[in-house]
Amino acid sequence: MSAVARLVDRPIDVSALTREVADVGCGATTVFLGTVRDLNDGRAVSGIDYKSYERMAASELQAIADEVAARHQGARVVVEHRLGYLELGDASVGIAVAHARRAASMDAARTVIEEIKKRVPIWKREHYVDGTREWVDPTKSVAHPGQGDR
Amino acid sequence: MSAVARLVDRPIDVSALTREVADVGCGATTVFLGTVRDLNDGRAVSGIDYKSYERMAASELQAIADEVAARHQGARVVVEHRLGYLELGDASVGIAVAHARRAASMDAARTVIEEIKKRVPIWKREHYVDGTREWVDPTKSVAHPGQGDR
Amino acid sequence: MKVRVLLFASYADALGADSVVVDAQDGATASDVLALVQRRITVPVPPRPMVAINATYAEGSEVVREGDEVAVIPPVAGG
Amino acid sequence: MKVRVLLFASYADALGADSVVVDAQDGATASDVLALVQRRITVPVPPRPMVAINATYAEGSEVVREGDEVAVIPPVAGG
Repeated sequence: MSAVARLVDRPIDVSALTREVADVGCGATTVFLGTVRDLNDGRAVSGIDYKSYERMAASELQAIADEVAARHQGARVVVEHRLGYLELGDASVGIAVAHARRAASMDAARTVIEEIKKRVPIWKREHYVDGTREWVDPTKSVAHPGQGDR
Repeated sequence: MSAVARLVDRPIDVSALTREVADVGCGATTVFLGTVRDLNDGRAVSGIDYKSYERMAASELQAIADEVAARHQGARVVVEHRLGYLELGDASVGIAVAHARRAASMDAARTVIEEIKKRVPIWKREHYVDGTREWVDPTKSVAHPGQGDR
Repeated sequence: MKVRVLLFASYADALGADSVVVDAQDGATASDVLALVQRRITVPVPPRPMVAINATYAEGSEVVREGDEVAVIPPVAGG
Repeated sequence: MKVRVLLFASYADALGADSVVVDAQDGATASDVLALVQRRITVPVPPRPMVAINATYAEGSEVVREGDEVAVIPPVAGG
Protein backbone atom coordinates (compact mmCIF):
# COMPACT_ATOMS: atom_id res chain seq x y z
CA MET A 1 0.00 0.00 0.00
CA SER A 2 1.15 3.46 -0.85
CA ALA A 3 -0.79 6.71 -0.57
CA VAL A 4 0.48 10.15 -1.47
CA ALA A 5 -1.48 13.42 -1.42
CA ARG A 6 -0.27 16.85 -2.49
CA LEU A 7 -1.60 20.37 -2.81
CA VAL A 8 0.22 22.00 -5.71
CA ASP A 9 0.37 25.37 -7.42
CA ARG A 10 1.70 24.14 -10.76
CA PRO A 11 0.17 22.16 -13.63
CA ILE A 12 -0.81 18.56 -12.96
CA ASP A 13 1.23 16.14 -15.08
CA VAL A 14 -0.77 13.04 -15.93
CA SER A 15 2.30 11.16 -17.15
CA ALA A 16 4.17 11.84 -13.93
CA LEU A 17 1.22 10.65 -11.82
CA THR A 18 0.98 7.47 -13.88
CA ARG A 19 4.69 6.76 -13.51
CA GLU A 20 4.53 7.44 -9.80
CA VAL A 21 1.97 4.69 -9.14
CA ALA A 22 3.37 2.24 -11.70
CA ASP A 23 4.42 -1.16 -10.35
CA VAL A 24 4.90 -4.52 -12.05
CA GLY A 25 2.54 -6.06 -9.50
CA CYS A 26 -0.25 -3.82 -10.79
CA GLY A 27 -2.16 -4.74 -13.94
CA ALA A 28 -4.45 -1.72 -13.97
CA THR A 29 -4.06 2.01 -13.55
CA THR A 30 -6.95 4.44 -13.46
CA VAL A 31 -6.35 8.16 -13.76
CA PHE A 32 -8.98 10.78 -13.14
CA LEU A 33 -8.56 14.43 -14.09
CA GLY A 34 -10.96 17.21 -13.19
CA THR A 35 -10.62 20.16 -15.55
CA VAL A 36 -12.05 23.65 -15.78
CA ARG A 37 -15.12 23.75 -18.02
CA ASP A 38 -16.25 26.68 -20.10
CA LEU A 39 -19.81 26.47 -18.78
CA ASN A 40 -21.35 25.94 -15.34
CA ASP A 41 -24.99 26.32 -14.41
CA GLY A 42 -25.54 27.86 -17.82
CA ARG A 43 -22.96 30.63 -17.30
CA ALA A 44 -19.90 31.14 -19.49
CA VAL A 45 -16.82 30.63 -17.32
CA SER A 46 -13.42 32.15 -18.10
CA GLY A 47 -11.44 30.61 -15.24
CA ILE A 48 -11.62 29.41 -11.64
CA ASP A 49 -9.71 30.50 -8.58
CA TYR A 50 -9.16 27.64 -6.10
CA LYS A 51 -8.60 28.51 -2.45
CA SER A 52 -8.16 26.20 0.51
CA TYR A 53 -7.79 25.96 4.23
CA GLU A 54 -4.40 24.58 3.39
CA ARG A 55 -3.42 22.81 6.59
CA MET A 56 -6.72 20.97 6.81
CA ALA A 57 -7.04 20.37 3.06
CA ALA A 58 -3.64 18.65 3.08
CA SER A 59 -4.59 16.39 5.98
CA GLU A 60 -8.06 15.53 4.63
CA LEU A 61 -6.59 14.76 1.20
CA GLN A 62 -3.99 12.50 2.79
CA ALA A 63 -6.67 10.81 4.93
CA ILE A 64 -8.72 10.05 1.82
CA ALA A 65 -5.71 8.56 0.03
CA ASP A 66 -4.86 6.48 3.10
CA GLU A 67 -8.42 5.21 3.55
CA VAL A 68 -8.78 4.23 -0.08
CA ALA A 69 -5.38 2.52 -0.17
CA ALA A 70 -6.26 0.60 3.01
CA ARG A 71 -9.61 -0.51 1.60
CA HIS A 72 -8.07 -1.95 -1.59
CA GLN A 73 -5.13 -4.12 -0.62
CA GLY A 74 -2.02 -3.35 -2.62
CA ALA A 75 -3.41 -0.13 -4.08
CA ARG A 76 -0.97 2.62 -4.99
CA VAL A 77 -2.69 5.99 -4.78
CA VAL A 78 -1.48 9.45 -5.70
CA VAL A 79 -3.70 12.49 -5.59
CA GLU A 80 -2.88 16.10 -6.39
CA HIS A 81 -5.14 19.11 -6.04
CA ARG A 82 -4.07 22.34 -7.62
CA LEU A 83 -4.71 25.74 -5.99
CA GLY A 84 -4.71 29.24 -7.43
CA TYR A 85 -6.12 30.63 -10.66
CA LEU A 86 -6.79 28.05 -13.38
CA GLU A 87 -7.64 28.70 -17.01
CA LEU A 88 -10.18 26.78 -19.07
CA GLY A 89 -9.02 23.21 -19.61
CA ASP A 90 -6.50 23.26 -16.76
CA ALA A 91 -6.66 20.28 -14.42
CA SER A 92 -7.66 21.14 -10.85
CA VAL A 93 -7.37 17.60 -9.55
CA GLY A 94 -5.43 14.54 -10.68
CA ILE A 95 -5.85 11.07 -9.20
CA ALA A 96 -3.92 7.94 -10.17
CA VAL A 97 -4.55 4.52 -8.69
CA ALA A 98 -2.67 1.38 -9.67
CA HIS A 99 -3.84 -2.01 -8.46
CA ALA A 100 -3.49 -5.64 -9.41
CA ARG A 101 -7.08 -5.61 -10.68
CA ARG A 102 -9.02 -3.14 -12.74
CA ALA A 103 -12.22 -3.04 -10.69
CA ALA A 104 -10.34 -2.06 -7.54
CA SER A 105 -8.31 0.55 -9.39
CA MET A 106 -11.44 2.13 -10.86
CA ASP A 107 -13.47 1.96 -7.66
CA ALA A 108 -10.62 3.49 -5.70
CA ALA A 109 -10.16 6.42 -8.11
CA ARG A 110 -13.88 7.11 -7.99
CA THR A 111 -13.98 7.04 -4.20
CA VAL A 112 -11.10 9.52 -4.02
CA ILE A 113 -12.87 12.12 -6.17
CA GLU A 114 -16.22 11.61 -4.43
CA GLU A 115 -14.62 12.04 -1.01
CA ILE A 116 -12.71 15.13 -2.13
CA LYS A 117 -15.98 16.74 -3.15
CA LYS A 118 -17.54 15.91 0.21
CA ARG A 119 -14.89 16.88 2.70
CA VAL A 120 -11.70 18.58 1.52
CA PRO A 121 -11.85 22.27 2.49
CA ILE A 122 -11.26 23.77 -0.94
CA TRP A 123 -13.46 26.41 -2.50
CA LYS A 124 -13.65 27.78 -5.98
CA ARG A 125 -14.56 31.22 -7.21
CA GLU A 126 -15.69 31.12 -10.79
CA HIS A 127 -14.76 34.00 -13.04
CA TYR A 128 -17.35 34.55 -15.74
CA VAL A 129 -16.93 35.86 -19.25
CA ASP A 130 -19.19 38.79 -18.32
CA GLY A 131 -16.58 39.98 -15.80
CA THR A 132 -18.39 38.86 -12.62
CA ARG A 133 -17.12 36.31 -10.07
CA GLU A 134 -18.87 34.06 -7.66
CA TRP A 135 -18.01 31.47 -5.01
CA VAL A 136 -19.50 28.17 -6.06
CA ASP A 137 -21.97 26.67 -3.62
CA PRO A 138 -22.40 23.01 -4.55
CA THR A 139 -25.32 22.63 -2.16
CA LYS A 140 -27.33 24.71 -4.64
CA SER A 141 -26.58 22.66 -7.74
CA VAL A 142 -29.25 20.04 -6.90
CA ALA A 143 -31.71 22.49 -8.38
CA HIS A 144 -30.01 22.20 -11.78
CA PRO A 145 -29.47 18.47 -12.28
CA GLY A 146 -28.63 18.96 -15.93
CA GLN A 147 -26.17 21.77 -15.50
CA GLY A 148 -24.69 21.59 -12.02
CA ASP A 149 -21.20 20.93 -10.82
CA ARG A 150 -19.11 18.47 -12.81
CA MET B 1 -19.38 12.91 -29.82
CA SER B 2 -16.06 11.61 -30.93
CA ALA B 3 -14.78 8.06 -30.92
CA VAL B 4 -11.36 6.88 -32.07
CA ALA B 5 -9.95 3.34 -31.88
CA ARG B 6 -6.49 2.20 -32.86
CA LEU B 7 -4.42 -0.95 -32.85
CA VAL B 8 -0.80 0.07 -32.35
CA ASP B 9 2.61 -1.56 -32.22
CA ARG B 10 4.36 1.18 -30.23
CA PRO B 11 4.16 2.32 -26.59
CA ILE B 12 0.89 3.84 -25.40
CA ASP B 13 1.35 7.49 -24.39
CA VAL B 14 -1.04 8.44 -21.61
CA SER B 15 -0.35 12.17 -22.05
CA ALA B 16 -1.12 12.03 -25.74
CA LEU B 17 -4.40 10.17 -25.11
CA THR B 18 -5.39 12.75 -22.51
CA ARG B 19 -4.64 15.63 -24.85
CA GLU B 20 -6.52 13.96 -27.66
CA VAL B 21 -9.81 13.86 -25.74
CA ALA B 22 -9.35 17.22 -24.00
CA ASP B 23 -12.07 19.79 -24.60
CA VAL B 24 -13.13 22.88 -22.65
CA GLY B 25 -16.68 21.54 -22.59
CA CYS B 26 -15.48 18.52 -20.63
CA GLY B 27 -14.91 18.78 -16.89
CA ALA B 28 -13.75 15.22 -16.35
CA THR B 29 -11.31 12.86 -18.02
CA THR B 30 -10.86 9.23 -17.04
CA VAL B 31 -7.91 7.25 -18.30
CA PHE B 32 -7.53 3.52 -17.91
CA LEU B 33 -4.30 1.66 -18.58
CA GLY B 34 -3.92 -2.10 -18.60
CA THR B 35 -0.33 -3.13 -17.95
CA VAL B 36 1.63 -6.37 -17.96
CA ARG B 37 1.85 -7.83 -14.44
CA ASP B 38 4.68 -9.94 -13.10
CA LEU B 39 2.32 -12.61 -11.83
CA ASN B 40 -0.76 -14.35 -13.24
CA ASP B 41 -2.54 -17.35 -11.77
CA GLY B 42 0.40 -17.72 -9.40
CA ARG B 43 2.99 -17.98 -12.20
CA ALA B 44 5.90 -15.58 -12.64
CA VAL B 45 5.44 -13.80 -15.96
CA SER B 46 8.31 -12.28 -17.95
CA GLY B 47 6.30 -10.75 -20.80
CA ILE B 48 3.19 -11.15 -22.94
CA ASP B 49 2.81 -11.51 -26.68
CA TYR B 50 -0.44 -9.97 -27.96
CA LYS B 51 -1.86 -11.25 -31.23
CA SER B 52 -5.07 -10.32 -32.98
CA TYR B 53 -7.39 -11.04 -35.84
CA GLU B 54 -6.47 -7.56 -36.91
CA ARG B 55 -9.23 -6.68 -39.33
CA MET B 56 -11.93 -7.75 -36.89
CA ALA B 57 -10.17 -6.44 -33.78
CA ALA B 58 -10.01 -2.99 -35.37
CA SER B 59 -13.69 -3.01 -36.24
CA GLU B 60 -14.82 -4.37 -32.85
CA LEU B 61 -12.68 -1.81 -31.02
CA GLN B 62 -14.17 0.99 -33.13
CA ALA B 63 -17.68 -0.36 -32.54
CA ILE B 64 -17.11 -0.30 -28.77
CA ALA B 65 -15.83 3.28 -28.87
CA ASP B 66 -18.80 4.32 -31.03
CA GLU B 67 -21.35 2.60 -28.78
CA VAL B 68 -19.94 4.12 -25.61
CA ALA B 69 -19.71 7.60 -27.12
CA ALA B 70 -23.30 7.34 -28.33
CA ARG B 71 -24.54 6.21 -24.90
CA HIS B 72 -22.94 9.17 -23.10
CA GLN B 73 -23.88 12.34 -24.95
CA GLY B 74 -20.88 14.55 -25.64
CA ALA B 75 -18.33 11.90 -24.68
CA ARG B 76 -14.92 12.00 -26.34
CA VAL B 77 -13.45 8.51 -26.46
CA VAL B 78 -10.03 7.29 -27.58
CA VAL B 79 -8.91 3.71 -27.18
CA GLU B 80 -5.64 2.10 -28.19
CA HIS B 81 -4.70 -1.56 -27.94
CA ARG B 82 -1.09 -2.52 -28.41
CA LEU B 83 -0.03 -5.70 -30.21
CA GLY B 84 3.23 -7.61 -30.21
CA TYR B 85 5.59 -8.54 -27.41
CA LEU B 86 5.25 -6.44 -24.24
CA GLU B 87 7.59 -6.36 -21.27
CA LEU B 88 6.53 -6.19 -17.63
CA GLY B 89 4.90 -2.85 -16.89
CA ASP B 90 4.17 -2.04 -20.53
CA ALA B 91 0.64 -0.85 -21.25
CA SER B 92 -1.37 -3.17 -23.49
CA VAL B 93 -4.47 -1.00 -23.57
CA GLY B 94 -5.09 2.70 -23.04
CA ILE B 95 -8.52 4.28 -22.82
CA ALA B 96 -9.29 7.97 -22.35
CA VAL B 97 -12.78 9.40 -22.02
CA ALA B 98 -13.57 13.06 -21.51
CA HIS B 99 -17.08 14.16 -20.65
CA ALA B 100 -18.85 17.13 -19.11
CA ARG B 101 -19.47 15.05 -15.97
CA ARG B 102 -17.30 12.69 -14.01
CA ALA B 103 -19.76 9.82 -13.57
CA ALA B 104 -20.28 9.52 -17.32
CA SER B 105 -16.55 9.70 -18.00
CA MET B 106 -15.81 6.94 -15.48
CA ASP B 107 -18.71 4.71 -16.51
CA ALA B 108 -17.74 5.05 -20.16
CA ALA B 109 -14.08 4.13 -19.56
CA ARG B 110 -15.16 1.09 -17.56
CA THR B 111 -17.57 -0.06 -20.23
CA VAL B 112 -14.85 0.19 -22.88
CA ILE B 113 -12.46 -2.11 -21.02
CA GLU B 114 -15.22 -4.58 -20.07
CA GLU B 115 -16.37 -4.80 -23.68
CA ILE B 116 -12.82 -5.22 -24.96
CA LYS B 117 -12.41 -8.20 -22.68
CA LYS B 118 -15.66 -9.72 -23.92
CA ARG B 119 -15.46 -9.33 -27.65
CA VAL B 120 -12.31 -7.95 -29.26
CA PRO B 121 -10.44 -10.81 -30.97
CA ILE B 122 -7.08 -10.36 -29.28
CA TRP B 123 -5.18 -13.16 -27.58
CA LYS B 124 -2.20 -13.16 -25.32
CA ARG B 125 0.55 -15.70 -24.91
CA GLU B 126 2.21 -15.33 -21.56
CA HIS B 127 5.94 -15.94 -21.36
CA TYR B 128 6.94 -17.26 -17.96
CA VAL B 129 10.16 -16.79 -16.07
CA ASP B 130 10.67 -20.57 -16.22
CA GLY B 131 10.95 -20.35 -20.02
CA THR B 132 7.55 -21.78 -20.90
CA ARG B 133 4.74 -19.99 -22.77
CA GLU B 134 1.02 -20.39 -22.76
CA TRP B 135 -2.01 -18.88 -24.45
CA VAL B 136 -4.23 -17.35 -21.79
CA ASP B 137 -7.72 -18.77 -21.60
CA PRO B 138 -9.83 -16.34 -19.56
CA THR B 139 -12.72 -18.79 -19.42
CA LYS B 140 -10.61 -20.79 -16.98
CA SER B 141 -9.86 -17.98 -14.56
CA VAL B 142 -13.24 -18.27 -12.83
CA ALA B 143 -11.69 -21.13 -10.91
CA HIS B 144 -9.09 -18.78 -9.39
CA PRO B 145 -11.09 -15.76 -8.28
CA GLY B 146 -8.18 -14.43 -6.27
CA GLN B 147 -5.55 -14.84 -8.93
CA GLY B 148 -7.23 -14.74 -12.32
CA ASP B 149 -6.99 -12.28 -15.13
CA ARG B 150 -6.51 -8.63 -14.22
CA MET C 1 -12.28 33.62 26.36
CA LYS C 2 -11.14 35.13 23.09
CA VAL C 3 -11.30 32.68 20.19
CA ARG C 4 -9.79 33.39 16.78
CA VAL C 5 -11.89 31.87 14.01
CA LEU C 6 -10.63 31.33 10.46
CA LEU C 7 -13.00 32.25 7.64
CA PHE C 8 -12.90 31.20 4.00
CA ALA C 9 -14.49 31.87 0.63
CA SER C 10 -17.86 33.66 0.81
CA TYR C 11 -17.60 33.94 4.60
CA ALA C 12 -14.27 35.73 4.42
CA ASP C 13 -15.60 38.01 1.67
CA ALA C 14 -18.76 38.81 3.66
CA LEU C 15 -16.72 39.82 6.67
CA GLY C 16 -13.93 41.44 4.67
CA ALA C 17 -11.36 39.46 6.64
CA ASP C 18 -10.05 35.90 6.75
CA SER C 19 -10.31 35.62 10.51
CA VAL C 20 -12.29 37.15 13.35
CA VAL C 21 -11.87 37.11 17.12
CA VAL C 22 -15.04 36.37 19.06
CA ASP C 23 -15.65 36.58 22.79
CA ALA C 24 -16.95 33.16 23.84
CA GLN C 25 -17.92 31.92 27.29
CA ASP C 26 -15.79 29.22 28.86
CA GLY C 27 -17.25 25.87 27.86
CA ALA C 28 -18.62 27.27 24.58
CA THR C 29 -19.23 24.66 21.90
CA ALA C 30 -18.41 24.72 18.20
CA SER C 31 -22.05 25.70 17.54
CA ASP C 32 -21.85 28.55 20.03
CA VAL C 33 -18.75 29.92 18.34
CA LEU C 34 -20.34 29.56 14.91
CA ALA C 35 -23.39 31.52 16.11
CA LEU C 36 -21.13 34.31 17.36
CA VAL C 37 -19.38 34.47 13.99
CA GLN C 38 -22.63 34.46 12.04
CA ARG C 39 -23.88 37.44 14.06
CA ARG C 40 -21.03 39.43 12.51
CA ILE C 41 -21.91 38.47 8.97
CA THR C 42 -24.93 40.39 7.75
CA VAL C 43 -24.88 39.69 4.00
CA PRO C 44 -26.17 36.43 2.48
CA VAL C 45 -23.55 33.67 2.42
CA PRO C 46 -23.86 30.01 1.49
CA PRO C 47 -25.72 28.10 4.17
CA ARG C 48 -24.85 25.15 6.36
CA PRO C 49 -21.22 25.76 7.24
CA MET C 50 -19.33 23.15 9.24
CA VAL C 51 -16.87 23.93 11.95
CA ALA C 52 -13.37 22.52 12.29
CA ILE C 53 -11.33 22.57 15.46
CA ASN C 54 -7.60 22.21 14.97
CA ALA C 55 -8.05 21.26 11.31
CA THR C 56 -10.51 18.43 12.02
CA TYR C 57 -14.27 18.51 11.46
CA ALA C 58 -16.04 18.99 14.78
CA GLU C 59 -19.53 18.12 15.98
CA GLY C 60 -21.56 21.15 17.02
CA SER C 61 -21.48 19.92 20.60
CA GLU C 62 -17.70 19.79 20.81
CA VAL C 63 -16.25 22.17 23.39
CA VAL C 64 -13.80 24.83 22.20
CA ARG C 65 -10.72 25.42 24.33
CA GLU C 66 -8.56 28.52 24.52
CA GLY C 67 -5.86 28.40 21.87
CA ASP C 68 -7.79 26.05 19.56
CA GLU C 69 -7.67 26.82 15.84
CA VAL C 70 -11.35 27.13 14.99
CA ALA C 71 -12.47 27.42 11.37
CA VAL C 72 -15.81 27.93 9.68
CA ILE C 73 -16.01 25.60 6.68
CA PRO C 74 -18.54 26.72 4.04
CA PRO C 75 -19.83 23.98 1.71
CA VAL C 76 -16.68 22.68 0.05
CA ALA C 77 -16.25 22.82 -3.73
CA GLY C 78 -12.97 21.09 -4.47
CA GLY C 79 -12.25 18.62 -7.22
CA MET D 1 -17.53 -25.94 -51.45
CA LYS D 2 -14.03 -25.16 -50.24
CA VAL D 3 -13.99 -22.76 -47.29
CA ARG D 4 -10.82 -21.18 -45.97
CA VAL D 5 -10.97 -20.75 -42.21
CA LEU D 6 -8.66 -18.45 -40.23
CA LEU D 7 -7.24 -19.80 -36.98
CA PHE D 8 -5.68 -17.95 -34.08
CA ALA D 9 -3.81 -18.46 -30.84
CA SER D 10 -4.03 -21.99 -29.42
CA TYR D 11 -6.05 -23.14 -32.41
CA ALA D 12 -3.42 -22.03 -34.88
CA ASP D 13 -0.70 -23.64 -32.73
CA ALA D 14 -2.64 -26.89 -32.47
CA LEU D 15 -2.97 -27.11 -36.21
CA GLY D 16 0.46 -25.69 -36.96
CA ALA D 17 -1.07 -23.22 -39.40
CA ASP D 18 -3.03 -20.01 -39.25
CA SER D 19 -5.63 -21.12 -41.74
CA VAL D 20 -7.14 -24.33 -43.02
CA VAL D 21 -9.31 -25.17 -46.00
CA VAL D 22 -12.27 -27.41 -45.26
CA ASP D 23 -14.66 -29.08 -47.65
CA ALA D 24 -18.14 -28.02 -46.60
CA GLN D 25 -21.48 -28.87 -48.15
CA ASP D 26 -23.45 -26.09 -49.82
CA GLY D 27 -25.69 -24.54 -47.19
CA ALA D 28 -23.26 -25.44 -44.36
CA THR D 29 -23.65 -23.30 -41.27
CA ALA D 30 -21.01 -21.66 -39.09
CA SER D 31 -21.39 -24.58 -36.65
CA ASP D 32 -20.90 -27.11 -39.43
CA VAL D 33 -17.68 -25.40 -40.53
CA LEU D 34 -16.46 -25.22 -36.94
CA ALA D 35 -17.07 -28.94 -36.51
CA LEU D 36 -15.04 -29.66 -39.64
CA VAL D 37 -12.17 -27.57 -38.32
CA GLN D 38 -12.28 -29.17 -34.88
CA ARG D 39 -11.98 -32.62 -36.46
CA ARG D 40 -8.54 -31.54 -37.68
CA ILE D 41 -7.36 -30.44 -34.27
CA THR D 42 -6.50 -33.38 -32.08
CA VAL D 43 -4.66 -31.73 -29.18
CA PRO D 44 -6.46 -29.99 -26.32
CA VAL D 45 -7.27 -26.34 -27.05
CA PRO D 46 -9.36 -23.83 -25.10
CA PRO D 47 -13.03 -24.63 -25.36
CA ARG D 48 -16.03 -22.72 -26.61
CA PRO D 49 -14.70 -20.93 -29.68
CA MET D 50 -16.95 -18.52 -31.52
CA VAL D 51 -17.10 -18.19 -35.26
CA ALA D 52 -16.88 -14.97 -37.24
CA ILE D 53 -17.99 -14.57 -40.82
CA ASN D 54 -16.44 -11.65 -42.68
CA ALA D 55 -15.03 -10.23 -39.45
CA THR D 56 -18.36 -10.21 -37.60
CA TYR D 57 -19.47 -12.67 -34.91
CA ALA D 58 -21.87 -15.20 -36.38
CA GLU D 59 -24.60 -17.34 -34.84
CA GLY D 60 -23.97 -21.05 -35.23
CA SER D 61 -26.97 -21.26 -37.52
CA GLU D 62 -25.68 -18.67 -39.96
CA VAL D 63 -25.07 -20.05 -43.44
CA VAL D 64 -21.56 -19.81 -44.89
CA ARG D 65 -21.23 -18.76 -48.51
CA GLU D 66 -18.41 -19.43 -50.91
CA GLY D 67 -15.76 -16.70 -50.61
CA ASP D 68 -16.72 -15.76 -47.04
CA GLU D 69 -13.86 -15.05 -44.64
CA VAL D 70 -14.58 -17.50 -41.85
CA ALA D 71 -12.62 -17.37 -38.60
CA VAL D 72 -12.55 -19.45 -35.44
CA ILE D 73 -12.38 -17.13 -32.44
CA PRO D 74 -11.01 -18.80 -29.30
CA PRO D 75 -11.96 -17.13 -26.00
CA VAL D 76 -10.59 -13.61 -26.34
CA ALA D 77 -8.00 -12.29 -23.90
CA GLY D 78 -7.42 -8.68 -24.88
CA GLY D 79 -7.15 -5.72 -22.58
